[in-house]
Amino acid sequence: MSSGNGGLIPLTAKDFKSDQEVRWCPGCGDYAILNAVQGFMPELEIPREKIVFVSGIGCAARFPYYMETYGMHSIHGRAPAIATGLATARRDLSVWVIGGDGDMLSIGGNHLIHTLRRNVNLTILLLNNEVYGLTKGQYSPTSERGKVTKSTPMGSVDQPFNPLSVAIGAEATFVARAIDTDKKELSEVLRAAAAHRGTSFVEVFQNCNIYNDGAFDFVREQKENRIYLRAGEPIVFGDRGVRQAEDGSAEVVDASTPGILVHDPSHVEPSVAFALSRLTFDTVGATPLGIFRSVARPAYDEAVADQIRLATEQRGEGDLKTLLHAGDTWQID
Amino acid sequence: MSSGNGGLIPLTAKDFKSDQEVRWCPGCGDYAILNAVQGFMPELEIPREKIVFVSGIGCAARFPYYMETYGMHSIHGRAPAIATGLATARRDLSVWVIGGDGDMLSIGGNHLIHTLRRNVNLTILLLNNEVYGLTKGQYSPTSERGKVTKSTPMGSVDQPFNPLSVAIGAEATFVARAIDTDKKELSEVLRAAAAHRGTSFVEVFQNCNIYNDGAFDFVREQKENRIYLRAGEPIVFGDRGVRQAEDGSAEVVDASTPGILVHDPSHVEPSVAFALSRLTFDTVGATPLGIFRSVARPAYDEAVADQIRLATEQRGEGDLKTLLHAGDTWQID
Amino acid sequence: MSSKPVEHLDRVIIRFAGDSGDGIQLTGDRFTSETALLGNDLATLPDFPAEIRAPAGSLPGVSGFQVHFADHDIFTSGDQPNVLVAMNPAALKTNLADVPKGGMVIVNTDAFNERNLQKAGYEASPLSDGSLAGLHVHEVALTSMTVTALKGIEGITSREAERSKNFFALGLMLWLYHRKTEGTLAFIEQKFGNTPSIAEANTRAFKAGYNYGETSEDFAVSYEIAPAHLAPGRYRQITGNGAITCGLIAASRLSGLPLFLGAYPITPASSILEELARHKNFGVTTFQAEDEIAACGAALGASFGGSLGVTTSAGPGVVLKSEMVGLAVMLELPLVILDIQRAGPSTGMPTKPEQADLLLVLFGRNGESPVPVVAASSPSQCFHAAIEAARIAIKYRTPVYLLSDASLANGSEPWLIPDVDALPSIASPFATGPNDGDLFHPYKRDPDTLARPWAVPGTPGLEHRIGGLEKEDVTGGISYDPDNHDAMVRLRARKVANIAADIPDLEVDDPDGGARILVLGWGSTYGPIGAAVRRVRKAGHEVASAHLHYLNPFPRNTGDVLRRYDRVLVPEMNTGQLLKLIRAEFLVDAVGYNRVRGLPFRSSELAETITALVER
Amino acid sequence: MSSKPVEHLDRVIIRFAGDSGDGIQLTGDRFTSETALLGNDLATLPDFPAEIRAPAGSLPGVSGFQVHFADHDIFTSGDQPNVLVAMNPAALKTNLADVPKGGMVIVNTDAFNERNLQKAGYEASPLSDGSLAGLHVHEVALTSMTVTALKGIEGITSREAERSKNFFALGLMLWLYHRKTEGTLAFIEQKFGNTPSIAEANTRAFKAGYNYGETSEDFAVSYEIAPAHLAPGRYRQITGNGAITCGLIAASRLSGLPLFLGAYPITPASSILEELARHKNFGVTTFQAEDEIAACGAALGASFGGSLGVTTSAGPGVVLKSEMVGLAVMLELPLVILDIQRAGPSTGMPTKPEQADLLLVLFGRNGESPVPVVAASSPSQCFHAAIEAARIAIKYRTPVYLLSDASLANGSEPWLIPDVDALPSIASPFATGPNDGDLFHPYKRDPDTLARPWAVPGTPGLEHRIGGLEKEDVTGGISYDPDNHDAMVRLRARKVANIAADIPDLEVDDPDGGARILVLGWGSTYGPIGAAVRRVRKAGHEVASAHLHYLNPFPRNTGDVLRRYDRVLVPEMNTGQLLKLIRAEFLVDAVGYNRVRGLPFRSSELAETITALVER
Ligand SMILES: Cc1ncc(C[n+]2csc(CCOP(=O)(O)OP(=O)(O)O)c2C)c(N)n1
Ligand SMILES: Cc1ncc(C[n+]2csc(CCOP(=O)(O)OP(=O)(O)O)c2C)c(N)n1
Ligand code: SF4
Ligand code: SF4
Ligand SMILES: [Mg+2]
Ligand SMILES: [Mg+2]
Repeated sequence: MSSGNGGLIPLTAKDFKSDQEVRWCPGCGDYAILNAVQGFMPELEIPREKIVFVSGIGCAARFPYYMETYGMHSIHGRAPAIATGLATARRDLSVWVIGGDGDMLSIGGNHLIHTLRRNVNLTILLLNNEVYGLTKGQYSPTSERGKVTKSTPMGSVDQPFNPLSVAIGAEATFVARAIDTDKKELSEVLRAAAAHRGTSFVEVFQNCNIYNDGAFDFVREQKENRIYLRAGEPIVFGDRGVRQAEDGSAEVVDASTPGILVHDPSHVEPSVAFALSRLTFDTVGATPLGIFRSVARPAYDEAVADQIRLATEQRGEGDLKTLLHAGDTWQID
Repeated sequence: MSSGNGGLIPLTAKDFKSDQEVRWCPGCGDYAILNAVQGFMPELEIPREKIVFVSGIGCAARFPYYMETYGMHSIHGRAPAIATGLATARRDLSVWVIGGDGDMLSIGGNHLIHTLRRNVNLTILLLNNEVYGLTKGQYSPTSERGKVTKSTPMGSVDQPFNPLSVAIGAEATFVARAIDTDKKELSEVLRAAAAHRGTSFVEVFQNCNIYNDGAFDFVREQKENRIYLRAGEPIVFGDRGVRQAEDGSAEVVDASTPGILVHDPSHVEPSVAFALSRLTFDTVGATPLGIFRSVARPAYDEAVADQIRLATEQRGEGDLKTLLHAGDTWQID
Repeated sequence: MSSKPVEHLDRVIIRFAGDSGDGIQLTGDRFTSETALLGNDLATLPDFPAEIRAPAGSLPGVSGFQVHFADHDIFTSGDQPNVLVAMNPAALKTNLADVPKGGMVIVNTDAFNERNLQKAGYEASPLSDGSLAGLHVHEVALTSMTVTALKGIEGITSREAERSKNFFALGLMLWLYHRKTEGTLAFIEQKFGNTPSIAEANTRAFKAGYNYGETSEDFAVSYEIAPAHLAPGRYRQITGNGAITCGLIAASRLSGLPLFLGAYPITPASSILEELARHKNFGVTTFQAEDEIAACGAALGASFGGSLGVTTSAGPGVVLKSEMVGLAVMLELPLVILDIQRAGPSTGMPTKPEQADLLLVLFGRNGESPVPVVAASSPSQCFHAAIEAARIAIKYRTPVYLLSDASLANGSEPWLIPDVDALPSIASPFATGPNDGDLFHPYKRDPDTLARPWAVPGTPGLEHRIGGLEKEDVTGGISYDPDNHDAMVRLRARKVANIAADIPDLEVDDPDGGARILVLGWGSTYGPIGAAVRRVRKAGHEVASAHLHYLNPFPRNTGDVLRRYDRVLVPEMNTGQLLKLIRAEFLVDAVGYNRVRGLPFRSSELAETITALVER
Repeated sequence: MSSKPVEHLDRVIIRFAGDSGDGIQLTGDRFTSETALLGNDLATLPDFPAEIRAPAGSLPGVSGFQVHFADHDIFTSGDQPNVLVAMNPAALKTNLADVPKGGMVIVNTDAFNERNLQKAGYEASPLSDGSLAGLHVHEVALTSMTVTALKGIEGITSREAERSKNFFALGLMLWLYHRKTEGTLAFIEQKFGNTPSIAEANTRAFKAGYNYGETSEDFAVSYEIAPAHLAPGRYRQITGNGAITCGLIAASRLSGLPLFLGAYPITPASSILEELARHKNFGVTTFQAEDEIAACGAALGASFGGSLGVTTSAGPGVVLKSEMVGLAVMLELPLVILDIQRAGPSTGMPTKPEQADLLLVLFGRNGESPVPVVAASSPSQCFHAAIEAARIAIKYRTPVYLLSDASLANGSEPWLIPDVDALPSIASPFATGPNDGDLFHPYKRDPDTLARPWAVPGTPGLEHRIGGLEKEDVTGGISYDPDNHDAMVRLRARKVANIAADIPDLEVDDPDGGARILVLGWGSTYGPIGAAVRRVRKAGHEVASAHLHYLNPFPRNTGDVLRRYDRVLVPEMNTGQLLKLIRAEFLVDAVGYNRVRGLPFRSSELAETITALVER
């Protein structure tokens, strides 16, 4: 157990490695993500003791053990709820939630969407491998239709969630996507997510080489299918570009077509961000990466603190004796 | 207890009234909805015994007691899950789920979104009164920001859900909205919802005259703010109309402006429907009513039944003896 | 004050009953306040209808409020009302059976019209068909007299005028029992001051009712009940949920930990959330969550961060929290879980009290998952129970269940307001540095309490990770070692068991020391048991009683106490949950008295059972 | 077959251990199959690492498989292995302590390189530092001999060649214990036929291993274990979860109700979902839900529609289902809830067995919420336990918990396949018409079973509404009537209690009838208790044993049985849950034998405890 540093000496990635042996399968995409996160942490310039990682259960959810910060490996699906309490009660902390697609979109889907609409000051990393890793390979709510897994020997029959569409539909203020092995972009997304006041939601495509190998090869390996979103720049990739179609959807066209969208993540109205979220392997074989949406809205914890402050200003700091004596009282001698 | 009719004699609204005394507060919007539903039921031409209403807990959730069909008043938030099992196991039934905004978007939010993505053959009526009625007036996940209620004496501080945006973000195939007292439109929506194969999601603005009176007056009373959506027709209301803005959002403009949207609920790509869902009191002071989205996608129950059929075709109807004797066996004499 | 003859009584039980729209709760509350001010001991029990607003005049729409007051200390809101005030036929119908022969019934004759009689299911009017034989019936035209009294007030419709009839009834009842009126007049001014016409209407109706008592020949005598000899001090009325609210805020102050409440509304727990939300100036955070799991999770998250995390619910919601409480057991963090019990199973009868969640809170989690349990015994005692639950949670770093129920939650009684300075302080020693040379071991325990160090985020150098997997002793690392698991299971159990040394012994009330029978209770049966025992003793029998405020662990002397008696009777509003526990633990052949009626016990019935045992 | 001397043994316990990537489970499975075919009685216990793929060569990455086989009927997979096959240093390190003095250890010397030794935390090689003194050590260069044997197979890299080493080990072990090879050769063909090079590699490695035994001087003797005298009939090997799968499908067939499984994956229950999903041609619907609440809710919804609704989980997920099970209690519909117990509390040790959810399933719901509980006692007995749980659920219209645990779930044993025609039929009498003249009352009960009529949607004329609010007796309408509630609470309890008349009496195994001590077990301790009792008897003592398959209600003669003995010992893998129940119910001063180590009991230890009691 190394000691905190009170933020005085610049930290390095190594300072964020805990003494726990990392126990993911060799080749698992989680390693790269851990690496990127540990590498990014020093940039925060927040002392380690002020950082907390909260997770549920799953392979991804082992993450906190490997971070030399405060951490809680809680129960399946409930990390956003626990983190909401922590971040609301302790506004001085940097609170990170991390988990898999099963953890956060299956059992934990409700806590996720409510956290997003509340806009509690948290950063949520959803490590999406489109499968249940820890329980050894059942399909997940993000598995594509027809997926053959241990629990769906004849193929799954349900439509998967698109995590970003769910988030945008749930009033998220910050929505982004990155790829496990794309350290540069992932770090940039982490940077913006950490800087955002409110709930930042980041989907990371994470390869599970044991139970769902190659799920993201269409962008992870075929880099030409990566549509990097850059604020203020036209959305182009290679010789293709994204245009707002007449029906309000986003479509992929030749980059030279007029009317290519100029990306504006700060646009308050969420419809473009939503349309962009629909560009996926299924629809266009390519998919946007980076920050889809980043808009300002008061954070829940802030508003809660404001009310406490206001109440105290208006009524004075609560006095226990006065409280107990409130209302009609009478004396018996 | 009146007897079923096997679908032979045409039914009337009266046939759908159970012998239970209706126990909502006088003036509650639920009465009008009950009335509309009972009035619509005969049109289904389905015998009463084939109809099931499933609900959770709340004022709205008392609905099944008043319907002379099969019914289950279950537990808070879980009706979509229970109905999923019932509708999947019993494809011959017409299954209806009914509940309030607390029931289905607060505690039951996860079941709702998963039901929508699965597209189980159900009709879900969300009676949204933007408050918790049964527990006597706390704010709900659809209450507007700043709402003063018993549990938020200084006003609520969280962003509400837009139920239709949530549904569209969750891959819903049928999404509609109606107003409790607008019997004609409500009946039309019910008609289309019942006809849709898969999960139909209908939000009904319901006035709770005790705890949140007038919440929908801007369209319930001010009829000029009703934007009726009609397939194949331009979206106009009075002298105003809805246009697709450059940023992909929907905007309200003068009806004579060129480029007024022609409504197409069957459009598979959900971005327009999403943009339309953003038109609300907050954004434009008016709101669309009717069917936002209605697209075909295989229903979950259908696909499940297909797999059972296929497995049986391929391997023959399961034989218990063969099952027990599967794998290596040996004889001991 | 009155010119009529005065009778002296030692105690009276009045039940106000009417339509939910009739303002019955307000009437009852005001009567109670005036009664409290006179120094009577008292206890109340409101009885809400399950529906928000059942149809006016219907049986399910009847709302009731019972108040019991006396010149001596009393235990309960009373079994049967001496006086029933029935504002309409439905109120008469649902309550009449409870009025004993010779009781008084005051009816609002104006409400006994065809329509209302029909709604209440009366074929003929009970006022004329002999149904009320043997009762002292006062027929009062409450509505019309109110309307008459209000004539001429500007801006008041006759419908509005009718609404003031509860103040007429209140005035009449205050006259009848020699209560004062100033408090109520001030109350009307304060509450309705914004709409002067309404204030005026209520004031006039109130005075008219009072004067009607004085002038009407129908009321020949009035009654006086002398003040009770209560302990000296300043009193207020308080409900159980009100007392819990105060207790939680007090615990927060006493420990210096900010209070964080995570809650999801549910009857009969909601008012704790609602009440705490009004006290933000105490640094209280109230979080209305999306469900009970999140409510509990957020409270636990806040505890991890150094708050006093509390979560409130009733049975169906408490069940949902179980997995999270299991995590808290593993994390060994403070957490207070309030279960305001109501009648089950499942949704059951949401507004009615029951004591059937005891085994749930003890055993409702997977694995060996010991959690201390504290139970409140009366509305005002909820204050101390809440402080005690918080104290144990903080000191031992453990979740603690606090059990109350619907009857305590809404019932009220006078409360001798405690001296703030005399409340115990609660030490909340956060870990501030390493506990093994340079190292910090998050599961290295305090040798006395067995509590692990509570190192909150923000403390430099104590960064650590905790979770729901089994932990290695001392270090808290993940461990699958078989012997470590066995040891940790026992350690967690011992930590909770050891709390027995830190709670008071079970007190036995056995005035003459010769009883052979012990009545052992817990929770809200405190009142009915106390009243029943008093009755039995009055009849000349000896009987002992004891009341458990700690259900896990039991006080250290519990076994000794139980074994001292020939027979132990355990009255519970369940089918025998504490009974099962004490039989298993102490192998005493105790017997149960079990009524699962969604109502507090009738002490008369209980007294009969005790008497039968004593006389055997 | 072999030219070497042959020794005859009555039983052997072999443990295969290696890295998770070493194919240990497959090796163990194959060895077990060949052993079963020879007619030995056997029992197995796999021991998976908690991680999916912990780093190769690491301690947490060790996977184990123990098989116990004998010429007589046996109860358990054995306490301590006579033979340990260790594929690498980590496997040796984690398992060595379990091998008794004089035991045999076969090590793969190729794996004992610097790197692997270091990963296992060995400072010096245990092969040379005396650590293995007192053991019969066979050092075998498994990897390199395999690679050599595979030389020349086209398309096989040397890494791939190394992977076949488990087949080398298997061949060697089959030779050593005189097992046949045909089955395995066929298995390789079937499993790897698609990739001929791999099939060829495994076949060659397998044969090489077998031949190595025959030729190597290191193995001087081989062993024979005669077939056991088992009941005649056709056998197969089956795991507990496999047997549950078969039992559920059988119950569906026997009752004519379609099977609907609602499940959410969780260790160690997932394989039931996975297995049932492969049997859709039995009309089985498997629904992988978003969480356990939905899984249970969907099953209940399906039951409402006339299916046999089943839901499976382990502790943390079972807890989440509790509120829904409470609803099922109120609705009185059939529902089977499977709890494959694992070590808790909270996430605990997910792959390890425990018996600590008994009180959870009995009491984990709000209100008085009685639910029958059935517990399986051995892997193959899971078949009948599943049918029995379904039978009770269907006949009495009630949720029923079925308890198994991680050791039963994955453990396997030979199963005398029952005659399908001899299985009991399960009547599932749907209501078809009114039950009171023209009226249909959904809560009018069968006077014998107290079950209410099960009227499924689609039945004309029986339309009705049910829910979680308290019901009026007979009609099922909502009722807040106090006496009705009390009556219904008792009715529901009586319905469950009455099932005692419909289950077999508790059987006592007391061969000479003179025992003074009774050992009472439940669940997976059946095997260890049986083995321990046999040991004690072999040593000349008398001891009786009995095993509860029904935990609620208890068999009718339970009290009589318990009272017949001077002393009752209750061994449990918890801190005394059944113990608490029988003490409370029967007031017997029973004592517990409690080990909460996440492992099946060692029968030797248990035998010592029994002996101490007997000799006292
Ligand atoms: C209440 C509960 N239900 C189920 C489980 C079993 N479980 C653990 S992790 C997991 C899903 C893992 O998938 P995901 O969240 O996608 O994480 P991954 O392992 O793929 O990173 C499940 C079903 C559990 N631990 N607790
Ligand atoms: C598990 C559980 N938690 C909480 C409750 C209490 N409860 C009942 S209904 C309800 C919310 C009602 O609001 P809504 O669903 O909007 O329905 P409405 O009454 O407004 O129609 C709540 C919180 C409950 N019955 N069960
Ligand atoms: S199972 Fe998949 S997600 Fe889990 S550690 Fe292995 S590779 Fe990674
Ligand atoms: S409280 Fe509101 S929603 Fe409930 S019945 Fe009354 S008016 Fe309707
Ligand atoms: Mg995953
Ligand atoms: Mg509502």
